[in-house]
Amino acid sequence: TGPDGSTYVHSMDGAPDSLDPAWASTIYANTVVVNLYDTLYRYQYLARPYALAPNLAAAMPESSEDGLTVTIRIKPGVHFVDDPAFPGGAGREVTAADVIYSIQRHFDPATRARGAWLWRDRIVGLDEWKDAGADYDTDVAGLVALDSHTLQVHLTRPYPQFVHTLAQGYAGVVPREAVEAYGRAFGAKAVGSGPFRLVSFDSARVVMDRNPGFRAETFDLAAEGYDAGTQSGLGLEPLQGRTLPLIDRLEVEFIAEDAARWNALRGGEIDYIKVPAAQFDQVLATRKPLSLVPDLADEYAVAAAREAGFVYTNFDMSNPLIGHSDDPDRDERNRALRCAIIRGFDWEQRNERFFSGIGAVFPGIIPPDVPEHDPAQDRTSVQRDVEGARALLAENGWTAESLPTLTYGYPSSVTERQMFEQFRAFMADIGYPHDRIKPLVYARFGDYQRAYSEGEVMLITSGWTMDYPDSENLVQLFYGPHAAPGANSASYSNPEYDALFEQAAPMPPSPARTELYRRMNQMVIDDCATISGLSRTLVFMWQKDARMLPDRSFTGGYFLRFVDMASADE
Amino acid sequence: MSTARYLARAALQGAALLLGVTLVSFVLMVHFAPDRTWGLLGKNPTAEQVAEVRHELGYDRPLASRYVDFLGELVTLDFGHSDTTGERVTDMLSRTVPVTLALVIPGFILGNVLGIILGLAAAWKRGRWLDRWVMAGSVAGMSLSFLVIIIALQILLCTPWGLDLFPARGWRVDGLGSYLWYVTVPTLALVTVTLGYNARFYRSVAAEELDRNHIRTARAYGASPATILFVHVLRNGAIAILTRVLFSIPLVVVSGSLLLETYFGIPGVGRVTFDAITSGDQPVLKAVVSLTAVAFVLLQACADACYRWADPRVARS
Amino acid sequence: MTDLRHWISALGRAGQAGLVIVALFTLVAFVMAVVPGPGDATLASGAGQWEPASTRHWFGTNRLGQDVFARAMGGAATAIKVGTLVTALSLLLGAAAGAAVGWRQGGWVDTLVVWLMGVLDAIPFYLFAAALAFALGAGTLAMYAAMVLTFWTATARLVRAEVLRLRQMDYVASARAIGLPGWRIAGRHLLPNCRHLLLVQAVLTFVAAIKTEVILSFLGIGVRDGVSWGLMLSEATQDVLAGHFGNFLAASLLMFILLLGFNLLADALQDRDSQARPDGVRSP
Amino acid sequence: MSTVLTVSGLAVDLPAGGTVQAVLRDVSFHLEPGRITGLAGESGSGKTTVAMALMGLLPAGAHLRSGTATLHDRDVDLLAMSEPVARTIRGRDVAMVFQDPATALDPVLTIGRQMRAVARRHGVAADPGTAAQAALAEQGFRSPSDIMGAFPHELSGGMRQLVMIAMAAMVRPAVLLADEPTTALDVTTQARVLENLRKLAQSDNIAILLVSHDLRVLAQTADELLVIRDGRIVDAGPTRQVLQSPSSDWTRQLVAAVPPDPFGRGESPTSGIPGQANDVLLSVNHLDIRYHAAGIFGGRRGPAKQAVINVSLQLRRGQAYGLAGESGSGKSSLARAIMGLAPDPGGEILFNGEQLATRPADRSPEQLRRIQVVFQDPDAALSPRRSIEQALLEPLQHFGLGAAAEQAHRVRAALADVGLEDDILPRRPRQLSSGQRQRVAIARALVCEPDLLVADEAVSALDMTTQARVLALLKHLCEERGIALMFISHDLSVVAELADTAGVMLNGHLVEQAPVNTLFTAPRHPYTRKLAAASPRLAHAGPAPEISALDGLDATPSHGCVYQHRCERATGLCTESSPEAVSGANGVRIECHFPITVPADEPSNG
Ligand SMILES: Nc1ncnc2c1ncn2[C@@H]1O[C@H](COP(=O)(O)OP(=O)(O)OP(=O)(O)O)[C@@H](O)[C@H]1O
Ligand SMILES: Nc1ncnc2c1ncn2[C@@H]1O[C@H](COP(=O)(O)OP(=O)(O)OP(=O)(O)O)[C@@H](O)[C@H]1O
Ligand SMILES: [Mg+2]
Ligand SMILES: [Mg+2]
Repeated sequence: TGPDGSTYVHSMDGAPDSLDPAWASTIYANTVVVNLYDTLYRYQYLARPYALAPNLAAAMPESSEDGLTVTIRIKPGVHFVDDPAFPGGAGREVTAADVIYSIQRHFDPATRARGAWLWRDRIVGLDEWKDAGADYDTDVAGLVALDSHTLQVHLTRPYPQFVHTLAQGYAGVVPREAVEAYGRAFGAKAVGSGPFRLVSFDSARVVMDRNPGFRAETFDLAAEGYDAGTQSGLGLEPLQGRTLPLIDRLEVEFIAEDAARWNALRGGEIDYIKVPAAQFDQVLATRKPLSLVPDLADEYAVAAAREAGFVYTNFDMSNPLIGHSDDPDRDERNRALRCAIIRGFDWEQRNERFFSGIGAVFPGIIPPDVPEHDPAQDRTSVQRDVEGARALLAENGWTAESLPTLTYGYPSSVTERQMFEQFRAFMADIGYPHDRIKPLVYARFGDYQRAYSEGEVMLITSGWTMDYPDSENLVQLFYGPHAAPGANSASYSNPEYDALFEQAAPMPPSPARTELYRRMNQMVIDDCATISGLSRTLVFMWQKDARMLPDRSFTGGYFLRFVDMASADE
Repeated sequence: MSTARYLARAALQGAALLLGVTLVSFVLMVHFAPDRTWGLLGKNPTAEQVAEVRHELGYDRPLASRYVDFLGELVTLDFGHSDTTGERVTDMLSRTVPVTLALVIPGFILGNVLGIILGLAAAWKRGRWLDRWVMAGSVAGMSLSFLVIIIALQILLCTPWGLDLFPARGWRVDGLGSYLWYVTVPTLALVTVTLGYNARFYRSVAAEELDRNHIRTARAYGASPATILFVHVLRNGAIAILTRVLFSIPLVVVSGSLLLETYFGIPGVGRVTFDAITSGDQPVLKAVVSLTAVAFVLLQACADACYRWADPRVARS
Repeated sequence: MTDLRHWISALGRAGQAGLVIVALFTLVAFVMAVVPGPGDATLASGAGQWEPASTRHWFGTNRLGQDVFARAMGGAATAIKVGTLVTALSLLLGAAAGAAVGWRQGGWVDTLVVWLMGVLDAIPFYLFAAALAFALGAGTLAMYAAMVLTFWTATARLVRAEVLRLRQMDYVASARAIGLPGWRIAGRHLLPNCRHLLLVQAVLTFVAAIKTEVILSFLGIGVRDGVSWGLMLSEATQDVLAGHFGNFLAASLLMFILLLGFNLLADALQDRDSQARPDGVRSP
Repeated sequence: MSTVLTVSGLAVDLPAGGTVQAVLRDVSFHLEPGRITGLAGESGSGKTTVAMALMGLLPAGAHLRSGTATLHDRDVDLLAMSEPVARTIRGRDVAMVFQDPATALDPVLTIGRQMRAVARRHGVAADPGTAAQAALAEQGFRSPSDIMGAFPHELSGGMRQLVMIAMAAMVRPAVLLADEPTTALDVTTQARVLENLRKLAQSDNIAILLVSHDLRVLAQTADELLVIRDGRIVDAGPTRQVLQSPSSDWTRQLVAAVPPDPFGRGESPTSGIPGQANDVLLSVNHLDIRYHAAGIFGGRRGPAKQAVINVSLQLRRGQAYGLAGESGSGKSSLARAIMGLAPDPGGEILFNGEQLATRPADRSPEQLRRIQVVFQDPDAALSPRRSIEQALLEPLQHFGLGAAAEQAHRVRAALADVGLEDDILPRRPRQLSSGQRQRVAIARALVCEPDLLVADEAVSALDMTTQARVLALLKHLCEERGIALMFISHDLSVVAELADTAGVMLNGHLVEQAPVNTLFTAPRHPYTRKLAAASPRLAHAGPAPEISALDGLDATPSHGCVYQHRCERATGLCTESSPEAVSGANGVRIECHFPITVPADEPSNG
């Protein structure tokens, strides 16, 4: 426990680079940033499937009939934390202008912000504002402060996911004074209006204290989507009505190594971990329902959640050796080669050896737990068929001599390397010579991105974490214009697919849209553009003293204000 | 050599070294460094955005002009802000360097002091059982990889598989107690990995000194073992000892602490630098590189001064 | 032959043990390199995951079902290969440079090379290696380059000092006095008389190379495709958490034995050397 | 007279490569107060071992087989003391002075600190500092406090040896063991040290064991003489008696090996092969050699040390030129310049009338072949990793002299010339004795059939008997082959033995040069005269020679005559200007403002 009051020590397997919301591109940054800064919206703590809730905004947005104008009202009386950057040092009130400024920042090259893709081409006048020199003193036509607490946004076309973008760390509201006062060092400070304020931050941990000036908000189980049926065991009921945040001090330890993280939990240095997959056998007594081995059960609580995303390996479709080819014959042979590789891939074994068998293997790119997932889909693309693969190769004239040498890229890590070795072993089974599959290892994800964007890598191992709970975020992964360096790392290009995407994107969720998405999914499968996929099951474990429902996806940072430490009462 | 001449010479050599180190490191760590552009871009970037970021990072400028700028930064000691975190590089270093120092100093000192004690004792008892045990132990110690030592110590001392006495990782120091709590296992690791080498080195220094004629003179005039070891041997071996101690400082502090920091999750300068290399964080790299070069040059000057103190033959010639 | 036997017997028991260890490992490395083998240690063997130690799998299997002992032996082969290459290259470079600059002491070549050695020594090693890993791309070239470029300086300094000493020797002066060219003197009189130093240095460089390979591989900037003790240890950091010690034990045990062999050998060589030094003869 | 120390039946084994060697077998003798007992013997005969056994400081692995050494005052057996007792005896009752003054003192501590430590340890005086100063003053230091503050490297070898003696004398031990205390010193200093030892014995009634391989030193200093061979005392008795009528063959051989006394001998039978003036083979003109300290980048830029200053000399065919002078006087530098091994010498060197390039690489192979060198240290003369045959063939192959068979023949012939058998050809230098090695080095020079042989201290490292043999060989070559010989030695009597013309160097200056018999019978430079007086000789037992002043830490003047500080004849002129070299007939050359005029100056041999 902390010096004065209750402390909860969270852990993550990576560290944020910066606490500037404009840089919050990683799950690690996001988790921290939303506790230091306010976003207009957030996700409800307990609702599954995930549902939005107003945060800094007073209510859900009002959309115009055509979906092009969105009006949002901000809670009055919310203040930034005190900071020398403000005249007099006292934090001033948060206004609509701050929200506008915070979005504008993403379009200012000097910020090097990473969130512009959320709003590019979407908000009237924003791109023009940037082209004109990103002068904060000129207005953006599509971002209007109707009054100090009312914001109106004009969209260029309907954007049903817009509210979701306002629940991202990127959309954290920052005060211009502090940004300008601290300049580049702003990322190491934090001057926000979130539930916590920054005490210290380095590559090992961030320490935050309760923000004493946090707007008065209380824990309302119903508003957070509490489901007594599944969630009564969490012991959250007594927390009803308590003021947020519930703890006085929040610490987040960044521990990259699984072993160290586990040791730290067992040593009582941290209160929570995401259990490493290698550990499942030691930790879990049963998988369904989830329970801990008796030794641990006294001390720890456990919960599982499917990740909002999946892992897959793309083929570089722009590479004529294995992807699209102008020569129709070669194009067909390449497709056969890709399909053979996919058939040779043993998802079963991958799941068992790396995900303890509790990951969900599914065909294509729409994982289970997403409403558009089709449980009835044909599963041949994720079932191993070594004979079929060999036959396919033989039929298409692929011999050990003619098979191309594949480069397989991955960012440096033990698990990735083992997965590579496993992959190469799978391929050996279908007759792919060992020395025709070469690993290319990259120390950083950014470097890896560069490499596959430049076509160095033919097999691109990836994972996708959804930015918001809407399948549009999934199908865009194979949309032609998003080709590498964009999210379409396969550089998949299919005009038919692109047309369907453009048709479906502006549609609000509906059975019609679901149908379109499923068709797109099947196209990716039929073209053998990717070896996909598996949705990991995450297992969380925490000290029983902490009463909470942890999450790593959409409420990954937001839930921390609801965490309660029993020891605070003792 | 006159003092002025000596100083001029030291300064010139220092400057030449500094220039060399910065140039080599600049070419290697900056010119060939990983391209940061992609790490700085959000999802689905446009070509224009890519160009923008590259310009922001200065990648579109010629190498020579970037090197000259770097030298300017070195002279003013202003390295700007980290490309990754935006933190001021100077702040970053003043945050991490003390941690690294606090981490390695106990092990470094202990490793050397124990090494000297064991080395002197072994040399004094040359060929006897104590010597044989020390030598056998040091051969075994030298055959252990730092990595193995760290992992083994962590299993033994910090996990439920072993004694589970110390924290497995972290660095939350707010007083002597917590400092000892966190520093013990890294210190043990550092001592284990250096002791073999140190004991052997100091033994050979002491053995060589003990063979010198003036030791025979001292014994012929009734000097006690303590006098011989601590007055004659140590004073005469001082240059060898100082050289080793001084020149292992940069290695231990930057290279040696890297594994410890990685493994024990300690926010020190070794890890920060390694990360800066892998991510191509040039401002940080430039600062670390120039600081180590400056430190190296200072150490060399310091070593020279120590030689002058330790050996009157150098001092008065 | 009798020379060799004499040489070996002069090593003493510990030194001979070291020699046997080193020879055995070298044999393994050689066999693994030429025999198309009992199976590639990077491929899964079809065995189950995490099998415990058994007569079939001496150290059990790993997460992928690969035989841990086979991988440890593969790691030995890698270590020997890396050690051999690095030692050969850095010794060659160091001896040549050291002899050249020692011979031309005070000249601009000497100044330049000594400066270069200072520069290389002043850059922290792992940072240098990491930087090279980027400069030279994803292969193992960077690892070799990093080691050779930094290891040669030690040899060069040693040889330079020895050459400076030897240069004062009368037989070198005599050779100069009959007009023997510098390279001939180096080849005939200087380097052969540095042989004992070079031998010891070779063994020590070997040890350093193996240790460094392991750490670089562990850090992800060494061996990336293949088997290495460093990779095994990096796996082990995850494994031990789940109570699987096979990787850790196999890699660290084999590495310890090999390094011990080298260190014993180095020790014996150094000992022998200090006795057999030609100038060890006492003169009035 | 009473006895302070009685040694009887001392026998010591030392390990020798796996086996043990009986180094001392049944050594017995006794020491008396106030008397100096000399211990003579060849290298390796066990002299040092005797002394170390008495100190209880035998090397590790030594085995004391038998013997007692009773120190009568304290009634202890020096060979059977416990370590704590030994520490109270060592340096208190039994003190020692070692051979090499350069290394016997701790280099990083001041003299004062080392002496005070000894005084304090043994409770010599209430105030250790005063005691130390007094002891230094006793040894003739005029400014003991300066010496106290100095580090050993700031003193000359002789001064250091006197410091060692002062340290020993300070504690007034019963027994003083002096192990070759003057071997590393030049003759003038040697005389001083011996004189001080003698005084010490007399004034403080100390029993001294003086170890030396040089019979002349002992003849001059010791009252009693012991001769040791292979760890056995083969002769013992009063010095004069042992030398004049040795009872063992061995002692007789030793005495015979002592070179004849060159001084005051009148005519020299060896000298006087006057070559023709046009027969000059080597001509050194105004040679200057400087060594530069390292410059800013390690280059040659620092202040220079002048090792040879304006030296001129000539050497004819068949002539032997002897160059003498104390350590550091520049003899080797001169030799190296002739060989082309000195850095950038000034002046010129003519060989056969042609100017010699300053570097071997720029000389013609013919020139290189015709000038050969033999260096001082036989251990360092041959590359340890190459066989004798390879060493001998190297110059032949390099110069391309003859076909393989011819070369093999030449090698054998050269070996025969130096009196060695063919069977050593496959051996390595380590497998030869020092004398053999030196002969190989000479053979190596001879295979090329040189016209000029430069022998730089070629016999200094050899013991007397071996030295005598090598000298005879050189003399033979010179006389029979007509080779011109440049012979360098710090030992005047060796020079006298071999040379026709001799030169004396001091601090880089060739202060005097003359035909050998002139030089030794009638030295004209005050320095030469001092050398002559200080040289030890077998027959000499007269009064101690006058000795040089030792005060002042820097004995080399920055300008004026190099000898001014040590010269009784020095005047203001000597401090102001260096004397010009004055050449006379017969190769006589002298650098002195006030040379000694000898009545019977001319002409001794024409
Ligand atoms: N530490 C030692 N270990 C083994 N043998 C030794 C040792 N010191 C001397 N010896 C041997 O003992 C013998 C006698 O040596 P000692 O030094 O007493 O002779 P010395 O008469 O003093 O000779 P020198 O005139 O060369 O000093 C020699 O054969 C020598 O090789
Ligand atoms: N390589 C060198 N560098 C610097 N100084 C040198 C060098 N060689 C000799 N000297 C100095 O030059 C002077 C003359 O040295 P040299 O070797 O010629 O004397 P030497 O008469 O042969 O003496 P010794 O009898 O000791 O051999 C000495 O003061 C010596 O210190
Ligand atoms: Mg001796
Ligand atoms: Mg000399």
